[in-house]
Amino acid sequence: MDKRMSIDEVVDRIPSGGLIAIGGSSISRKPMALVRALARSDKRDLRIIVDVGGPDVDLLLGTGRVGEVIYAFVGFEVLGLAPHFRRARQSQTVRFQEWTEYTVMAGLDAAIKRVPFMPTHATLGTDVLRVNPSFKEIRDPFTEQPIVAVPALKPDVALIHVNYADIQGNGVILGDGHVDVLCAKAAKDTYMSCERLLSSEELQRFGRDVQILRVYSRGVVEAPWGAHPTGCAPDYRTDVRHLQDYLRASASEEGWHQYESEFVTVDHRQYLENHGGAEELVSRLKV
Amino acid sequence: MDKRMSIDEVVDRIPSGGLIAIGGSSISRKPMALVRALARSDKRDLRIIVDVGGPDVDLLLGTGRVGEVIYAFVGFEVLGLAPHFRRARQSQTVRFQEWTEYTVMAGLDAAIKRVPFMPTHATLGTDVLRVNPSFKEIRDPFTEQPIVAVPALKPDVALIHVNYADIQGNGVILGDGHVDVLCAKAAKDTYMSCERLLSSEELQRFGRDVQILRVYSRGVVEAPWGAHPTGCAPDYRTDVRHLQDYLRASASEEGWHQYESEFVTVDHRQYLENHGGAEELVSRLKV
Amino acid sequence: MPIDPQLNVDEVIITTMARQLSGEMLVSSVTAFGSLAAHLAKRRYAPDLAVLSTPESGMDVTPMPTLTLGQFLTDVQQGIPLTMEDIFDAIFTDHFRIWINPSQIDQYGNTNITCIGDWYRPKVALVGARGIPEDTSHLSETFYYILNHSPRAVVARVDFKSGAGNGESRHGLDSHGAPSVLVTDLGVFDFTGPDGTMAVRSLHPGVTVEEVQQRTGFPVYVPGGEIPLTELPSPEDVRIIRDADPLEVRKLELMSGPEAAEKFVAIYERERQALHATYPRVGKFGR
Amino acid sequence: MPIDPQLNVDEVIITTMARQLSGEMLVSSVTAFGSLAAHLAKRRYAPDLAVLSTPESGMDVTPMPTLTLGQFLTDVQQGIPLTMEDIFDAIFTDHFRIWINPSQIDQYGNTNITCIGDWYRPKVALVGARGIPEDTSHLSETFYYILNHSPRAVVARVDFKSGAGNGESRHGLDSHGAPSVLVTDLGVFDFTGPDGTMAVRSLHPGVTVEEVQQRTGFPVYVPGGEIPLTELPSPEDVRIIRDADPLEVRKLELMSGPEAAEKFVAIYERERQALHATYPRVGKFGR
Repeated sequence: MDKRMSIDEVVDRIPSGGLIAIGGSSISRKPMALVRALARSDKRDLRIIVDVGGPDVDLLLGTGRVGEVIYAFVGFEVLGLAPHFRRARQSQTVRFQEWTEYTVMAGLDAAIKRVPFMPTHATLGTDVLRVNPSFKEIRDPFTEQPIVAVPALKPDVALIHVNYADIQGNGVILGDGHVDVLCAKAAKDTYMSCERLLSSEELQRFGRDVQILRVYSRGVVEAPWGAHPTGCAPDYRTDVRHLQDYLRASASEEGWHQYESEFVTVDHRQYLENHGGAEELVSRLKV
Repeated sequence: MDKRMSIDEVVDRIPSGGLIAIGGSSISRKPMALVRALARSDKRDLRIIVDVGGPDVDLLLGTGRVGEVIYAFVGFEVLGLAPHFRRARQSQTVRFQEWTEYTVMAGLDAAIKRVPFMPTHATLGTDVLRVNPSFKEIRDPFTEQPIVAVPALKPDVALIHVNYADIQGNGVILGDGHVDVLCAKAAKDTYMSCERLLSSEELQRFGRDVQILRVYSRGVVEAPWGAHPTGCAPDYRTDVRHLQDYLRASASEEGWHQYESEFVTVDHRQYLENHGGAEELVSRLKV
Repeated sequence: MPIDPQLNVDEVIITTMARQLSGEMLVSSVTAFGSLAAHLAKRRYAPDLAVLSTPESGMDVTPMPTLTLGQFLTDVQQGIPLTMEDIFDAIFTDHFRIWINPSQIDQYGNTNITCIGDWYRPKVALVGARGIPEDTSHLSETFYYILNHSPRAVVARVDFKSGAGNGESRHGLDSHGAPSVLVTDLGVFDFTGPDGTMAVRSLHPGVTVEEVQQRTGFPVYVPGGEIPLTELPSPEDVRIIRDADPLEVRKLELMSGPEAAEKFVAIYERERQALHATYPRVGKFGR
Repeated sequence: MPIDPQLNVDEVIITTMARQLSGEMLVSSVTAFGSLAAHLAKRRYAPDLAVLSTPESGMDVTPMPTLTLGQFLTDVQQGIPLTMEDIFDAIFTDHFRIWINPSQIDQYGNTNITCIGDWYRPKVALVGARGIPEDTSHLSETFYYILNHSPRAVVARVDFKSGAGNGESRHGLDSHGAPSVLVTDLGVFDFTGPDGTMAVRSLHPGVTVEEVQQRTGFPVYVPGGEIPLTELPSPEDVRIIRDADPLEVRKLELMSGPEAAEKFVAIYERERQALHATYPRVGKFGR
């Protein structure tokens, strides 16, 4: 089955109010071309799940697409805090659920294994358990000791970006896998962008690096630089200069409008052009 | 850390009465050199965990080393039933717990994640739930629907066989992985035999096929043909002729004594000699 | 053999099995019939299937029935390696199909591969429930085949429920995992009778309802109207089956006693040459 | 800078951190200090450590601090790729160590990276608990460092417990995950005070107990007897740190404002050349 589609076709299939899981981790291999298209769409009240979020969550908050965020972390790592996330958290303009790295994984895994919850000791003794409205402290049926029941997270859609894919929807991840496999398996519909499409025969040569199986993917988009400004090892490193510009732009309303018009409300092709084109990106970001 | 040891040193470290998880699957990649050494030892009342068992469980039952078997399956696949397992089940000479493929995995995973149980719908509506003394039917705390709590399986020892290993205890599995990673992670002490020792540098070239991480292994044994008579893809296929001989021998007490003296109470070197040596095995079993 | 003597019963059954498969699903098998049905389906009826060459791995390669569960084909044909976790995740997310060959199946579609007689003191201990409880609590389609339809195999009530059928077994389970189809050497059956009991869907050529009733341990429900004839294999179906199984491993499942033993040895001796001839890359990892 | 001016505070802290690590453990890090401590420990103090070059992957390679979390080093140095599941399995089985740099730590060793002020209406929203709850419920040793010991960072009571310390936080948890050591720019602290509160273990040269009390938000417990001086880095320690971080990424963590921004840009521009010089294989996957 040929699952190729355009970025806009992917966005068309994402329902307002939908629960959207996003792969990658902070400033690494976020499906930013898909996220930007979503950010400039008219979708509303999206409920976002991220394990470790970064520019993805922040941008969607910045353009007002988000109704709720389920997260273990949202930040720009060494660059600092995520500005729109910080503002939204402090002004309570949208709903937030603080989870943790493993509990997000466990929630997705519960959805995959079609069980209502997964047990864990993580968050016992912390305030995460106090403020998280979804977790439930229960008693282990064998020992009566306390344990936390993490409910299943059932995304409507997962968005991920990979190094290579074939048109059938198999995907190769060469750097760290983060939680992309869990997102892809747990979601009803998984859409994947890739740096490059390969033939299925070529793809099989990557063996166990073929981490996304086609039975889980609904659509594939070829989008070179599709993770930019986050990194996509080993193809390119994080564009920290762009992220610094992003942080500066987010500091003022005017700056943000300028950023939006240059880098969000344009299509992926124009986005790359506005960075000086692929040649310029190669010279700066190719390691 | 150099973790090399001899087969006998591994057996010395296995306690009578211990809970022993064995990797591989039916007639594929069973750690038979280690199992044979255990079978000829004076250990008693071993409690064996297998997901899909075969000649491993059967041999240990045949030499009287076993007090209990936790299993999803014990058989010789296309060759038929496991003779000593069948006899022991029918005469109830040892204890048996019937689990299932996923519940054994879930029990090991619970041990790894240090939770007392994992929830699953598997076994609801079956007699496995009725006869299994370890499972507990509980209510999901969110919906009050019935679900099965599978308790943690915490092996004292895991025994596995891999294609390649380094002296630090990293292991490469090239064929199907079966439940070896779960066994290795869940057990207090994991001992691994391998077809060949490689340098750590060579081993790293296998990327994601390095499935056993050294932090989980306690000892490494170089034992070429260490899975024989089960197969070890892609190094050699299952020796079904030997397994047919085994089945024939198991049919009578005399035949079994003869088999034991020829193939069990001898060390690994002699075992290979009694098959005509490595050359003969290569010519018959190398694919 | 009740079927037209020009047709081989194995080919009729395999083709019928193949025609039940559809969609984009991982198809696994532990028998020659199962793997040939998957292969034929992929070629002729359901091109999106993701066929596995071993019970757990080698996705999207051509399965070839072997005595050792196809482990070597994975290696030589590459294909995408999976893990046991991948397999069970596919079961739980309903992206998996398998043809199960139970020792007993009853009028409600409960299945038994565990034991004949009481579990606690079995007359015959078989192999154990393996992964059947997972299938019968999670898959939206569950498929069974039996090669020798008899009152000992198709029974009023199984001695042990390894797999959950309809009726009281469904309590606590939703419809996922309910029995879909049974193919035997007499015909095709489904579970659309009263209370989800077994019903005749079609009969193979030359088979009468009387013969079915005679060879079944309970009165099978026969819907009103004319009973359709099972659609027979086309010459193309037959050619594909024979090409994929030149050693006729499939015939083993129809044999027993000395005939089976002789065939078995013959196949075993020829298997390696056949593999080498088909896949010259075989043995690349050899010493 | 209270330390001997000939010694750099970063080198004193990193060396002290390195000396706490021991055993055969995966060591992960998301900061330059953490990765340099792991690297130094492996070279000098704990040769069995399995150091990761990214927060989740690249086991047994030399970590080099980069702005983008070391993703590229994994590729060029090979190393053993892990998954997020591997990381959390290592945490749960206590085969994992990490140096955590919290925004706040309190007298019981509770830690906060989530928010300043009330979670529901934070004065400053930080990043979210990430994986700290998993660490503080499962690891037998948990390590913290803070580079600017102040009453705002080392507080009587954290605003939000992202990580569980001693005291009431331990209810429902066993001793695994309890705080072990805090290293700051003033000294080394443990949690052997009354009721598991913070106690002075050693002071860096030139630091007095008075200064510690002044810069701490609560009265730190001072055990009887003479307070030891922190053991200083040897010339070899210093050489290893400097060689491993020629771009001085570690200095960034000590800076802020324009100084940090300038340094950041300088490192970013030089990072690629440095990688190319060290690892000529970089870029092999490039188009």
